[in-house]
Amino acid sequence: MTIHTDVRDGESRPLREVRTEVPEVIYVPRYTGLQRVNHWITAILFTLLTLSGLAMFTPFLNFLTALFGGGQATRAIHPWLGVALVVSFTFLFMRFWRLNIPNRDDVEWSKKIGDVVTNREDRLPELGKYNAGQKGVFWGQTILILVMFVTGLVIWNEYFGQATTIETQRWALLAHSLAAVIAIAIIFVHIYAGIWVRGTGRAMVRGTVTGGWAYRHHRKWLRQIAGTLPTRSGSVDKRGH
Amino acid sequence: MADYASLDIRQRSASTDQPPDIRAHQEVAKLIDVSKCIGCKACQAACEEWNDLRDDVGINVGVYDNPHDLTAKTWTLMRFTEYENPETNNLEWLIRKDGCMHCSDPGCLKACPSPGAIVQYSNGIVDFVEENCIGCAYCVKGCPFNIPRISKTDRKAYKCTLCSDRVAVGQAPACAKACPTGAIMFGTKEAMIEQAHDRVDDLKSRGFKQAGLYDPKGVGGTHVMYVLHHNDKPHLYNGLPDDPKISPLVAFWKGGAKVFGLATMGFAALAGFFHYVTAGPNEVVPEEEEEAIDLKDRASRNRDGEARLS
Amino acid sequence: MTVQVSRRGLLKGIGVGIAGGTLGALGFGDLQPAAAAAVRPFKLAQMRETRNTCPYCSVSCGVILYSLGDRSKNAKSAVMHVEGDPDHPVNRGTLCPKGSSLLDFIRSETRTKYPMYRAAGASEFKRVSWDFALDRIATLLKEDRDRNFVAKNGDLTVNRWVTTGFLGASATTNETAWVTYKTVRSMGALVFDNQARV
Amino acid sequence: MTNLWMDIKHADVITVMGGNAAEAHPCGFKWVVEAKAHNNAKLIVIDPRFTRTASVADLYCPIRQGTDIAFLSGVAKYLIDNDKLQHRYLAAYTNAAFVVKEGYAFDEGLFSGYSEDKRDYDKTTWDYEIGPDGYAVVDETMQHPRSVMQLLKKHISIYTPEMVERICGSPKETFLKVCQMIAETSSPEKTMTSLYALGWTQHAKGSQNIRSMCIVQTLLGNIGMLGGGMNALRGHSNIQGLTDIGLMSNLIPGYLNIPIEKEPTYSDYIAKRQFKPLRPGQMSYWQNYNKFFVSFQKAMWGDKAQKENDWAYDYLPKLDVPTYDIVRGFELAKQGKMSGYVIQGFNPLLSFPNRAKMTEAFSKMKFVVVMDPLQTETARFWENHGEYNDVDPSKIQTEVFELPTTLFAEEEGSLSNSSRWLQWHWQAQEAPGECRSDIEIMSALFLRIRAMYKRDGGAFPDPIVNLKWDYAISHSPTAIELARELNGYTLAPVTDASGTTIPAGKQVDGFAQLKDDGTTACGCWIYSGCYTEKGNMMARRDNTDPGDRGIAPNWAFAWPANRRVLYNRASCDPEGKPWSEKKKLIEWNGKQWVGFDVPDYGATVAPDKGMGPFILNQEGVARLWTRGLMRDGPFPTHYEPFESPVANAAFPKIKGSPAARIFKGDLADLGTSAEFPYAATSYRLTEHFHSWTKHSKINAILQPEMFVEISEQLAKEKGIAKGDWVRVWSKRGSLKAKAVVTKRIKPLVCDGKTVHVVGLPQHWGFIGETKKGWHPNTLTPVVGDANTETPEFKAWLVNIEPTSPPADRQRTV
Repeated sequence: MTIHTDVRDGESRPLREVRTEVPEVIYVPRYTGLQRVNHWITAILFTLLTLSGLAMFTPFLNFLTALFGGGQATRAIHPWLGVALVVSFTFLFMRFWRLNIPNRDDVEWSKKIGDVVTNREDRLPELGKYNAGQKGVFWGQTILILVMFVTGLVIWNEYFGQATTIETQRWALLAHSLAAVIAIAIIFVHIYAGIWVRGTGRAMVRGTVTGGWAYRHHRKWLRQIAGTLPTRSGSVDKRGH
Repeated sequence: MADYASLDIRQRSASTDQPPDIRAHQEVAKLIDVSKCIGCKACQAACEEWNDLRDDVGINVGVYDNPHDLTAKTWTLMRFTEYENPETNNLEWLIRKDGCMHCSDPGCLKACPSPGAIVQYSNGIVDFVEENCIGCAYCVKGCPFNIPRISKTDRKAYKCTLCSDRVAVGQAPACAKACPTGAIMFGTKEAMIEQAHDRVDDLKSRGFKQAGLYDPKGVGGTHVMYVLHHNDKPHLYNGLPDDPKISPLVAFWKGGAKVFGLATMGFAALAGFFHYVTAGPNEVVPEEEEEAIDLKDRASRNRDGEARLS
Repeated sequence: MTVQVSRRGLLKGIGVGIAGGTLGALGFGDLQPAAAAAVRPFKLAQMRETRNTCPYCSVSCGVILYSLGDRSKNAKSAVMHVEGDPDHPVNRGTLCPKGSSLLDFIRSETRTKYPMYRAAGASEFKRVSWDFALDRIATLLKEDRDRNFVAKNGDLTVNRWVTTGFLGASATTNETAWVTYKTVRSMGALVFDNQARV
Repeated sequence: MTNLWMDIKHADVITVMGGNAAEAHPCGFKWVVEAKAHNNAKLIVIDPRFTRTASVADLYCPIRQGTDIAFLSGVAKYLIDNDKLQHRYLAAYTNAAFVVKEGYAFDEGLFSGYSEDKRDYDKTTWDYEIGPDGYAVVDETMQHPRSVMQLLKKHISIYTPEMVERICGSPKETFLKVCQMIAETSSPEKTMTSLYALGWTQHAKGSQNIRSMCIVQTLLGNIGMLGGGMNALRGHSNIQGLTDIGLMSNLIPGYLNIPIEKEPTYSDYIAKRQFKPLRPGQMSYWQNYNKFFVSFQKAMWGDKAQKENDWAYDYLPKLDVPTYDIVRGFELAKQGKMSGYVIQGFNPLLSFPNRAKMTEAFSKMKFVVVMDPLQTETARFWENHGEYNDVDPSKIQTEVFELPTTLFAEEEGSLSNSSRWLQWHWQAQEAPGECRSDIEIMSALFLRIRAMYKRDGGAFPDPIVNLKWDYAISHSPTAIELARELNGYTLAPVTDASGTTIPAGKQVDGFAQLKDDGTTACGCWIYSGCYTEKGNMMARRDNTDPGDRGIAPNWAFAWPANRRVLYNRASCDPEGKPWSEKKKLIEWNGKQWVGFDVPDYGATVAPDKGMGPFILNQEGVARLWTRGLMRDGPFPTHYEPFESPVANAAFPKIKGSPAARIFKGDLADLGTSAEFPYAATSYRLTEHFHSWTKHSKINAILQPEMFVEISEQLAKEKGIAKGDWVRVWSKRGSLKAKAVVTKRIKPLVCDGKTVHVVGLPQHWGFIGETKKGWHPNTLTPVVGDANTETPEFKAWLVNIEPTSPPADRQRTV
C-alpha cells in the first residue's frame, strides 16, 4: 500500500491512515509566519494611529479619543504609536522592497487597469508576485510614513516643541494631516482589494493561497515556484490513469 | 442691559453646536498705552500674585526683560526695546506689555482639537479651559502673536485669561488695576477706543505724527489694544506683528484640509463599495485550480525527469 | 466705608455673573460646563478686608489686605492677597511691582520667627528664648552705659552716652519711633540715627 | 514735599532731576502722567542715565553726576539774563532786596571765613546788614551792590551755557531747551514742580543741590503754588516720620535741637533759638520754640520736669560734635570706641559706604542687636557666604542677637508719607512664630534696664527711672496711647488764643494750644492735631476733594495743622488775590483767609500787615541767600565729587566740597581718576526696594540678579558683551556682576575729556530669594554731605573689566 502525504499547507508529512477523499486544490505558500506577524503588527498600529489621529483631526471624530482613555492620553499615545509603526514598517520594507521594484509587466498591467477593475483577468499579462497596484500601495505607504514620521517629530511638542520655528511646525502639521489622509485612503483600497479579490486574505492569515489564486493573479510567480512545490501522487490516480 | 461680565460663550473650540446668541452683549477691552508705560512691571507682579503663579527665579542675561519670555507661569511680560529714532535722533525706550491679545478671531481657538479647551465669551475674552486641554500645542501654532505656552509639569496650555474671574464679577483685570500710570486701562471696547483716540491726539500734538491705535483687523480686532507712538511700525515694539492674521497654513489645515481629508477617505471607502456592487468579487474558478495543479505536476515531472537523466 | 460697600455690591456681581452664564448655556448642553469650568471662582468673595499702608516707599499707597478667617475665635487669620485701596487719594487702587508683591514679603521664606543668638566666635545662630535675649541685651546695655557714661566735661554737665549706637527703622510706625525715642534718649544716648541719613 | 502727590497734576512743567520718580515712586508718578494727559504738562528729565522716567519725558538732558549745581545755577543765570522772573513775587516774598553785611566775600570757590585745617567756615560775615531799627536793611530797588539779588547775579555769572556744557557734559542746545521750557513758568499763571530724591541728597553737597533748585523756583515764584514747590519724594514709608520725631543724634521731635555742650543751661539754649523777627510785622514762628520744648520735656518726664529744674534740661545729653550720625558711629566702631549697636529694621552692612570698613567696624563691637522681620545681611555680617561675604566667624568675637519683629500687616499705627500725611493702618493677621512688635521689644528692654537701675543704681539713673511710663500695660503700650502722647494733652486747665479754656487731661487741638509753663505736654509739636478729643485724625478716610485741587483735606492728617500745601499764602499776590484763579488755593475775603487749604499764615492777619508768607523764617520771606544756616556757604557753588573723573573747571584749586566732613582713614581710601577712570553711580530699580524685596519671590523673579549698566562705547573698549560677567572695583573693594550694555547710557564729554558712566543698581546681597550678589556700597567712598552727612553714593570712581563667574555660578550661565 502507498503512504499518502498531505500537502495542503505545502509541507508533506506521513498520514496515519489512507484518505479516501482526495483534495481538488493545491496550496501555494505566499508568506512566512514572521512576515505575517510583521504585517499585522504594522496593520494594527496603523489602525490605532488612524483612530487616534482622526480624533485630533476633526471634532466630528473627537469621540474616538474615548478609545484611548481621553484626549490627553490620545495626544500622548499617538506619537509613540507612530514611532512603533516606523520600526515595524522598516522590517516590512526590508523584506519586500526588492519584490516591489516595478517592471515592464507593471506598465502593461497599469495600461489595462480597466480590465483589472472589471475582473477581466484573462486580458492581463502574467504577473510576478505583485501587481502594480500592490507595488503602488507599498511605495505609497513607504513615502507617506516617512513624511508623517518626520513631520510628526516636528509637531511632537513634548520633545521637539522648541526645536523648530512655529512656522515650520505649521507646515509640518498641514503636511502630516494631508499625508495621513492619503495614507488612510490607500489603506482603504488595500483592504478592499483583499475583500474584492477572493482568497487573498488567506495569504496573510494562513500564509498560503490556492494554486488557482496564484494561477489567476500571479501566474508568473506560480511558474517560478511551481517546481519547488512538493510532489503529490494521488492526483494521478484521480485522473484514472 | 448690556452685560460685559456675561459668561455666555460665543465660540468654543472643536465644537459643532451653535452657542447662545440672542442677548445683547458689551465687549470689553484692555487698552495698553505704550506712551504712558514706564515698564515698572507692576502688571507682571499683579498677574503672578492674582493668578497664584510663581515662575522660576532666573538670571540676568544683559537686558531688563525678566523672565526672558512668556512661560506657562508668566502670562504677561514687559519687553524693552532701545530705539534711536532716525528722524529726531532721540533715543526712545519702547516698552511693550506682551500677552494674549484676545482676538475676535482667535487662531488658538481655531487650531484647538479639543472640545471646549478654548472658549470665547460674548464679552470678547478668549479663555483656556485647562481641564479640557489635551496639551497638543496646536494653539501655539494657531496663535499669530506667539502667546500660548505649554507647561512642562502638566503639559497643558496657559496664557492670560484677561482675569475672566475678576471681569465676571465686574472687576478690572489685576494688571489694569495695578498699573501705576494708567498705561493699562480697562472698560468696554467702545470706551477704550474713545480713550485711545484722545491719547493719539495728545501724542500727535507732541510730535508723534504716526501715533495710532493698534487693533489689527487681520484677526477681526482684538480685546487687548495698544496705543503706539509709531503705529506705522508696530514691529519696532519688540516684533509686534505689523499685520497679524491667522496663518494661511493653519486656516487651510483647519478648513480645506479637513473637508479634503474626509472627502478623500469617504471617496475611497465608497468607491470600493460601489465597485463591489457593480463589478463584484474577483473569484478563482475551479478550472484555474486544476490549471495550477497541472502546472505544478508538469513542473514536478520535469523535475523528476531531470533527476533521472542525471 | 466705601470699599466695603463696593465689595458687597461685588458679591451680588458674582450672582449676576454666574446667573448670566447659566442662562446663556441653557439648551446648549456642552457649553454650560465649559463656561463654569473656564472661569475660576472669584477668590476674594468672603475674605476679610483690612486697610493698611504699603511699607515700602514714602508715597505710602493705601492697600487692602485680604485675609482668611473672619476673626472669629477659631479662625486663624492669614493674609492671602494684597490689592490697592481704590479709595486712597494718591494711589487710587494702583500698586507698583513692590506693592503688588507684598504677599511674598509677608510670607517670605527668610522671615525671622524666633529670637536667635550668636555667641562670640560661633559660626551659627542658635534659637534662644525671649527672656534670655532681652535679659542679656539689657545687661550689656547697662554695663556699657555705666562704664562709659560721661556726666561732666570739665565743669559742663553733658550727661551723654556715646559708646552704644541706636538705629531707628524708617518703616516702623510713628508710635514705634516715639517709644524708641523715649527709651533711647532717656539713657542719654547720642549715637542715634535712622535711615533718613541715607 | 512742600506740596503733595496729587497736586503734581496741576503742574505745567515737571522737572525730574536728582531723582527717578517713575522708577522709585511709580504710584506717585501717576500724577505726572496725569499732568501730561490732562494739563498738557511737559516733562523734563535731567539724569546721567536715560531712566524709566526719561522714557515718558518730553525732553531728556544728560548730565554728569555731581554737577547739578552748575547746571541749575546756569538755569538761574538764564532766567535773570532773559528777565524770566516773577517780579512781584521776587520783590515781596524773597530776600532778593535784603542787603548783606560788609565783609562777605566769595573768591576762588571759597566764601569768607574759611579755615583750611578745620575744613569749616566762620560764618559771621554771612548775614544781613542790620539797621538802627534792629531790622535787616532792605533796598527795594535791588540795585545795592550788596543786595542779595546783585550778589546772586555775580555769584552765578560764571555758569554760562558753555561752562555748563564743560562741567556737566550736557549739550548746550539741550541745556538751552531746558532753560526755555522752565522759563515759561515765570508767568504767575504757570507753575513748575521739582521732583527730586536721593539723586540730589547723596552728594557731599547734597543740600546745596536742593538749594540751587530752590533759587530757581523762587525766582519763578513757584513755591507755595498749586502744581509748584520743591518736592522731595523721600525714601521709606516712614522716613518722614522718623525725621519728624527726630530719631537723629541732634534732634528733638519736631525739628527742635539737642543742646550742645556750650549750652550748659536752659537759658543759654533757648536764647539762641527764639528767633526774633528780622522785619517789622513778621511772625517768625520759632518764637514759640520754648512752648514746644517745654511740652516735649513734660511728655518725656512729666512731673519730674519742672520750672525749678529748668524742665529737666540736664536729663538731655549734650553734644560735643555737630552730630553722632551713623557714619561717625561706625568710624568710632572701627577705632574700637563703640561697644555695640542696637539696630531696628535697618541693614547698614549693605546701606552704608565701604563694606570692608563696615565689616571691620561690626567685628570690633562687643554686641550687635538686630530687630527685623527679615533675615538681614547685617545680622549675619559674621557668617561666611563664600566670596559674597568672605569672613572667618571664629575671628569675630561679637555677640549677635536677631530679634524677630512683626511687619506692617501685623501691627497698627501711623506712617508719615512724603506729603506729610500721617496715615493710620490696622492689623490684618497674627505674627508667625514668636515675632514681637518693636514697641514691645523696646518696652521690654527699657523696663528691664529701669528695674536694674532702680535696684542697683548706676550712672545717672534719673532720666531713666523718671521717664514718664504710665501705659495701661507697661510692657506693651498701644499705638493709640503713644499717638495721644505725640499729639499732646493738657496737664492743667489751659486757655487758648480764642479765649476758650480746655480742662486738664484733654487732648489739645493743635500746637497753638501748647504752653511754656508746664501746663501742656506734647511729644512732637508738629504732629499736634493728629489725635485730638475728636478722635484719631490719622484714621480719617474721607477722600472728597473740593474744587478738585488734589488736596482731600479730610483724608488722614497732614502736619503742620492739617496743612496740605506749605507756604500757600504765596499762592496769592500781596493783596491776597490768587496769582491765578485756575490755581487758587486760598484767598483773603476781607476778614480772613479762606479756601481749599489751611492757610499757612495768621488766619485773620490782613495782607497789608506786611507779614511775609514764609512764617517759619525770621525774615518772613524765602531765602535766595541762606545767611549762616548752611555749613558750606550762603549760595550754592559747583564743587566736584570727592572722587571725580575731571578737575573742577570753575575753581581748579578746589577738590571736593571744602566744608564737607571726611575722616582721615576715609580720605586715604579715595581713588584717583588715573587709577579709576570711570564715573560710577548707584541707584534703585523699580522692581526692587533696596535690599528688602530680594526676600520677596515675585520681585526676585522680576529682577533676579546683580548687574551693572555701561554704554555700548565702553563695552566695546573693554570687550564686554551684554550678559557677560564683569568685575567692577574701586579703591575700597571689588564686586562681580552681569553686564547690561545699553544705549541709555552715553559717554559724556566734560571739559574736552570723555567720561564714561558706570551704573550700579543696589538690590542684591547674600540672603533672600534673588541670586546672591554684591551691593554697590562694597565700593562707595565714606564722605558725607557738609550739612547732613549723607554719604556720597551718587558720584565716585571705579574701574571695570570682563571676568569669570563667581565660584558658585561656574556651572550655571
